[in-house]
Amino acid sequence: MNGQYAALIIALPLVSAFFVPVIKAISKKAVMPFLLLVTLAQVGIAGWVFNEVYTSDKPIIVMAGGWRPPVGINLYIGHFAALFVLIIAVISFFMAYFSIKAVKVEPLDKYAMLFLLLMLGATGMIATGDIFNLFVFMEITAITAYALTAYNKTGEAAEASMKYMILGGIGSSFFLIGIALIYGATGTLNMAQIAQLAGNINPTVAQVGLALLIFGLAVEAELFPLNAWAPDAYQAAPHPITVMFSAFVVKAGLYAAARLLYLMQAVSTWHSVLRLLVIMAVLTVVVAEFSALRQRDVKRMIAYSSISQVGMIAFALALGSQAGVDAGVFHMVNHAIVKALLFLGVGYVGIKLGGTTLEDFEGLGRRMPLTAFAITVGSLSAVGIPLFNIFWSKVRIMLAGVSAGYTWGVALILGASVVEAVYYLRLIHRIWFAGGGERLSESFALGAIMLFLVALILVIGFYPNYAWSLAQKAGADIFDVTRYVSNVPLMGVGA
Amino acid sequence: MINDLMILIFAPLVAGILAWAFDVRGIREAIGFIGAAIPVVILAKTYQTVLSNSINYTITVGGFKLIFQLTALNWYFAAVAAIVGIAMALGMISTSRSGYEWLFALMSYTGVLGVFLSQDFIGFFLLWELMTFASFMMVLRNNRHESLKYFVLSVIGAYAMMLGIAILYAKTGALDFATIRQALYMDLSIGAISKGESALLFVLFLTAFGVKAGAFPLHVWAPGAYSEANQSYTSFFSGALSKAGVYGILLLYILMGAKLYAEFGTFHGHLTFAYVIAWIGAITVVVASFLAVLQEDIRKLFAYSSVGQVGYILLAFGVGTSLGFAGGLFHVLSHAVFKGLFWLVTAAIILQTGKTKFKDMGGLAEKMPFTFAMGLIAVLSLSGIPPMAGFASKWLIYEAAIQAHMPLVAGAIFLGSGLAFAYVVRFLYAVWFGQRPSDLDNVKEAPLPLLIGMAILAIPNILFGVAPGLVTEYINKAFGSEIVGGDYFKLVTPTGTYNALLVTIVLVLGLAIAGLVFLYGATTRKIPVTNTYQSGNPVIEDYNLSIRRNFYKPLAEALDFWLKYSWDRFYERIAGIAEDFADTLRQSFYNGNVQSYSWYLAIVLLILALWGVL
Amino acid sequence: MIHISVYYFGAISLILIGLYAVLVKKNLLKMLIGLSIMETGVNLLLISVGYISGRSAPILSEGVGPNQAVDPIPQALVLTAIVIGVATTAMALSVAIILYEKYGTLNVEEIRRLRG
Amino acid sequence: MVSVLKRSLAIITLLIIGYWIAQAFAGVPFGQDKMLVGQYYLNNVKAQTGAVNAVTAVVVNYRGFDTLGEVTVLFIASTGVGALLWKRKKERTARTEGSIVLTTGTRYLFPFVLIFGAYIFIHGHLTPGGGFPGGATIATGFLLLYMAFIVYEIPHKGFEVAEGLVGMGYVIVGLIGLMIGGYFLFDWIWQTWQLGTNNIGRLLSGGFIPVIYTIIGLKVGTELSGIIDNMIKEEVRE
Repeated sequence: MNGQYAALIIALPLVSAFFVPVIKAISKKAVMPFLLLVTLAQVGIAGWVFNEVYTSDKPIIVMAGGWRPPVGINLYIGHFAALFVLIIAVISFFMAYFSIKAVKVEPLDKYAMLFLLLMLGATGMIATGDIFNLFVFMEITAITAYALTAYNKTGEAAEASMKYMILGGIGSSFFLIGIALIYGATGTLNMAQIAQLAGNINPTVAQVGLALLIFGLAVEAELFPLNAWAPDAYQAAPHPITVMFSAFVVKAGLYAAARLLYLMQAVSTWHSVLRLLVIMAVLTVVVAEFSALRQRDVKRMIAYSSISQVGMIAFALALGSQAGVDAGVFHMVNHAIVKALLFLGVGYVGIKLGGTTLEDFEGLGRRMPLTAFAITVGSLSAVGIPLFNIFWSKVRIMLAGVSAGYTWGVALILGASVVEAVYYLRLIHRIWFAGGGERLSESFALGAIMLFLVALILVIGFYPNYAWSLAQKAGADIFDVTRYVSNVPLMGVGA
Repeated sequence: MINDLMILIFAPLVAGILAWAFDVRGIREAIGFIGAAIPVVILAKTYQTVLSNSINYTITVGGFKLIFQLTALNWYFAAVAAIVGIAMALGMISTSRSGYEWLFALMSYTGVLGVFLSQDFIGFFLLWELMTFASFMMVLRNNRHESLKYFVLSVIGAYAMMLGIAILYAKTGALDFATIRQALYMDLSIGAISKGESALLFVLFLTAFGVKAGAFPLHVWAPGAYSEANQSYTSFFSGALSKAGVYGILLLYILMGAKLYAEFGTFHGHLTFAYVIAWIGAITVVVASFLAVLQEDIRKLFAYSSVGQVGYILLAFGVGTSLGFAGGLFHVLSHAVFKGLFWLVTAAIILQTGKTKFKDMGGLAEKMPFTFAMGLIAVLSLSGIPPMAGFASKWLIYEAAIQAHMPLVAGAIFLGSGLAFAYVVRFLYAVWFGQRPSDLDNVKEAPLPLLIGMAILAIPNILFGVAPGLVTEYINKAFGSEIVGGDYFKLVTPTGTYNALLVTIVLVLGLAIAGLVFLYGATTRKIPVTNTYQSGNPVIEDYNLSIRRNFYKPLAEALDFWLKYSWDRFYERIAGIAEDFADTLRQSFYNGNVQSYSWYLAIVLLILALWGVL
Repeated sequence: MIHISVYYFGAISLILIGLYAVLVKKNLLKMLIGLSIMETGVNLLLISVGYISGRSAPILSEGVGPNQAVDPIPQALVLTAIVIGVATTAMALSVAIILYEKYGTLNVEEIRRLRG
Repeated sequence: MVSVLKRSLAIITLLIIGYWIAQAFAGVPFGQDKMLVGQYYLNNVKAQTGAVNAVTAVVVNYRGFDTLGEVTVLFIASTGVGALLWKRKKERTARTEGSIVLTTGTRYLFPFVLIFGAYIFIHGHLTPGGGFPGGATIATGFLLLYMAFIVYEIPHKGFEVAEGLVGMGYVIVGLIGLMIGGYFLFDWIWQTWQLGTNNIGRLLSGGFIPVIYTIIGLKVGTELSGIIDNMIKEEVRE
């Protein structure tokens, strides 16, 4: 099995998505188990790719159509992509099971198709090595996200989807203008070659092109003024989809922005773009935390908290130092686990008790102890309490932030995380020490998934060495552009 | 290779988790007690080795190298925490209701031990946050508002420290104390850290340690948190956890002392930055003692008194001379011991009577004689009456303050001790003597484990009172120089000596004579409780002062000009403003209209456009 | 003033007109029309980047050699971009149908249940 | 009053943004030969892919991965529209039959429209246009039927399954390339089997381009008609 079979991470979800209508024709009930099976197979392949990349310590370059880049499109599955494709697969597998319980709205076969294609889009965005291909996968993710946000067909869901669509539409159009500029100047679409040529192209074109590319991706990655659609989309989407949004869809956009940012280091005004991104990231953290303070709906509150933590990742990635990128990637991994657990718990409460307002969470400790325990661990970890996983990455980000000279930024973020501690601990008090009720039965399998995520949090919390080494390798994969360019087998192309 | 230090630090946490898991009445108490006892055993075992050299232990976690070290100095702090810890465990055996409390009590115990032993900032910060979180969870169970106030203040402190650590890391590139100390020392010549930055660092670390020690402007969380938590845990909470703050101040001296001296020089002959700490300590002593006197609830009274006493230690360290440090360290031990004893006594009273207000209590001496005796020892020690440890440490602090020519600060100490005596006497009379309300007639003595806990804390009070040389001799070894002279029973300082043995003998003789006179000479008559105060003149209804109800009402009226300004309300208002600001920000920004959202995008594009042109 | 070719000028003004419609028009359908105008503008821009004056379409039949053809890549990209535009518009219209069903209006000012 | 202020503010903002982008595009001179990878394609398209239409070769062969994504995007659109406008029972509510010209015209023209659509995508590698325009033409044929007759509706169950199967066909073609040529979406007909290498410019050439374009044509045709079908029908109120 040579490296090219890694293309299966894209081909498998696609072929199974196309296969779903055939299965529906055979038997309607078989659709969801089929979805479960496919996501399990995806976990298998992603695991194989992860093992392959991390043992051989060399990225897998999948060359579509047999053409060497820049003639053909190549998938660059480096340390970061291998790690994150595995995270996407595992979380999608859990959410596939959760969807069987959580999604009752009718056309389930179409839900399964959209679910698979959302996973495909995020995987594609992370794996691709070509900016136009990145645009296509970004659109796949975006359009599936529009459809899935409006999937419940309630007024709110349609409204949230409409907002996401219009902002996403503007963002992707400007992203395309950016591609037109970069292509006009360099003549190629392959990322590695752009990195080589970025130094000696017309500086204004490069600066405006980079700014537009980052702007387009920033709408997807929920940076401050552009994330107005995010809380509505998280709240209105079906519960499993919210988990996927916060766990990896946002991160795919953020990773793509970081990758493009570091590829075009040679652009003359690179540092001013970085400084702008840092300012936007810090604002994201502060505004999102303050907006979460007096939320009546817990799901929207955790959506704001997720946005603020993504802002923290963006802050770390935009620092422009190797330590910053490593810290950002480590926080991405931790945040994916914690937010998956939190939204899973809140979603499960939403299904069982019919709503996710603060009143529903009163005395949850007695009514659904396992879910309450999961949510408590998730919240404590999100706040950054030691012996949980986010503590380590938060410390890393703070250290990297001040060493990169943004002391004011770190101070603001720390102030915002005090606010975060307040609303999470109010939630914990409401869950355990207020109100009561009789005990409800909780599904065994979902409990198992929650306990697995809790165990993961505690393991990384108590012994973060392995997770940190993964994050360092993945961080180096993004930051070290010369190694990236040398890994890609560029053909000598030119007039 | 799990060596002693790892067992010492993490034994309580493991025991706590086990106790929380096996939530059965008998088992969890036993596990909890063992968890609290292990550190005492290990500390005793390592006493000999610590005096000569230090035990080290390093592990790399998440890319950080955590260094733990047991030297003479932090052995002393750990021992103080261990004594109060074992007493708390015994107290908790009778007062704790669930495994939840055992888990978080022992987790904070691990946090404190870890803070004392860690030699690098990441380990220090990790265990500091763990200690804060665990103590917060103890209070969260009973009262959300107080616990949130406590947590917000301590998290602000912790994050201030985090910022300080990050700045130090950015400047020196290192995280462990030894390298930072070396780098800061070398920095005197290089000057990489400017005056402003070192001032910022000093303020950040001062806030962090000030919050935990309950220094003046940041003390507002103490009354609420101390009175809401499970009483026997509060003995540890105020006895040992506040010492972490004080240890931090000591750390500040060790790490940045030379740098701060170089930057800020001296003021009237005292180190400027130390003078600031001294004055913070002095104000804390005065303010907290005044507030303690006016309290009607037994828990609030002891909470404020605990804040005041820690003020003494801050003040002692603020004096800056080696004698000041010796006095401060001795007071660390004596405060932990007598304050822990007070809280165990309160726990016993509340456990047996269920009352917390002075006006509902009285005449408990007959019913709970052993607890009364313990309370008496604590009273003597706190107010600094000779045979007790409290006197020895306060005496050293006085000596240090006088020697360092700080008259105003010394004045604050005297005022503080006077007020301390005032509220302690009130506690003595209101709770133990006078008429017993009818509903307290069938009150029994406190359960056995609580009594043993109290005894454990009472013995050091007396032992180190009569023979203070034991402690000062250890402190001399810890500092490596002869600070306080004299043998086991006599303390010799440049300006005076204190012969503890002589004083104790004289006191015992005096008591014996008084006992004889009482038994044979004087006749006693029953006196109604109300007229002990007015000495004869009539009692009018609205000004009905008795030992138990608004005993110090006139003082309150005299002070009402100052009482208007309460830092507590000030912080509440800030929190309110912050939340309203959050609300308006959210309403205005996320106003739901997709057109304004598209405008935000257009504005960002505009900024990018203008950014490009500029 | 900077000198740009009239094709760029036309394409960029189309984009601006589209964005203007999104920013100012109240009715949702007009916003969506504005969005598709913007997408058309972007496609035009992409095509005009690839044009080489004096050369013909990149179909290499007898008369047209490799040096007489225009750059084929932007045309391939636009083929994809157009279909993406179609897909987004189709999705937007179906959401608009639901919105009209549930809210009874398409005025963007009134569709504001999710806020704060 | 407010709207005038808002409009003028919008115009000013857009002008500044427009100036900024125009300033950037000034750096990309219009009409000059700035090709890099494009030139390689023009030089080698005939030899490497056998297609005469370089754009089709780029779309299907060189950058085939984009088009795979492209087909997925359209598939998502039709699934999404299907999911969002899903009703338990739907039916057509048109009341007026098309005019005589429309109905007879459709009855005669429909087959030719389909044939013309097929012609477009089969000759994708020779003449301009390809799978997408071909598919769109087929969809217009079905649109004609919808407009002409009030009772006609496409067998959407069948169309959905056809859509799925054809989509799978595309990926399987790619996977066969992976098996035979070792690369996903590898043009094994042209590269390994060397079929049609001698008659470039005539129908039977261009490697697997005609195969893929037929797949895309059918897929786009069924999908767009599916979208039309979903949008036209209304819910049946019991």
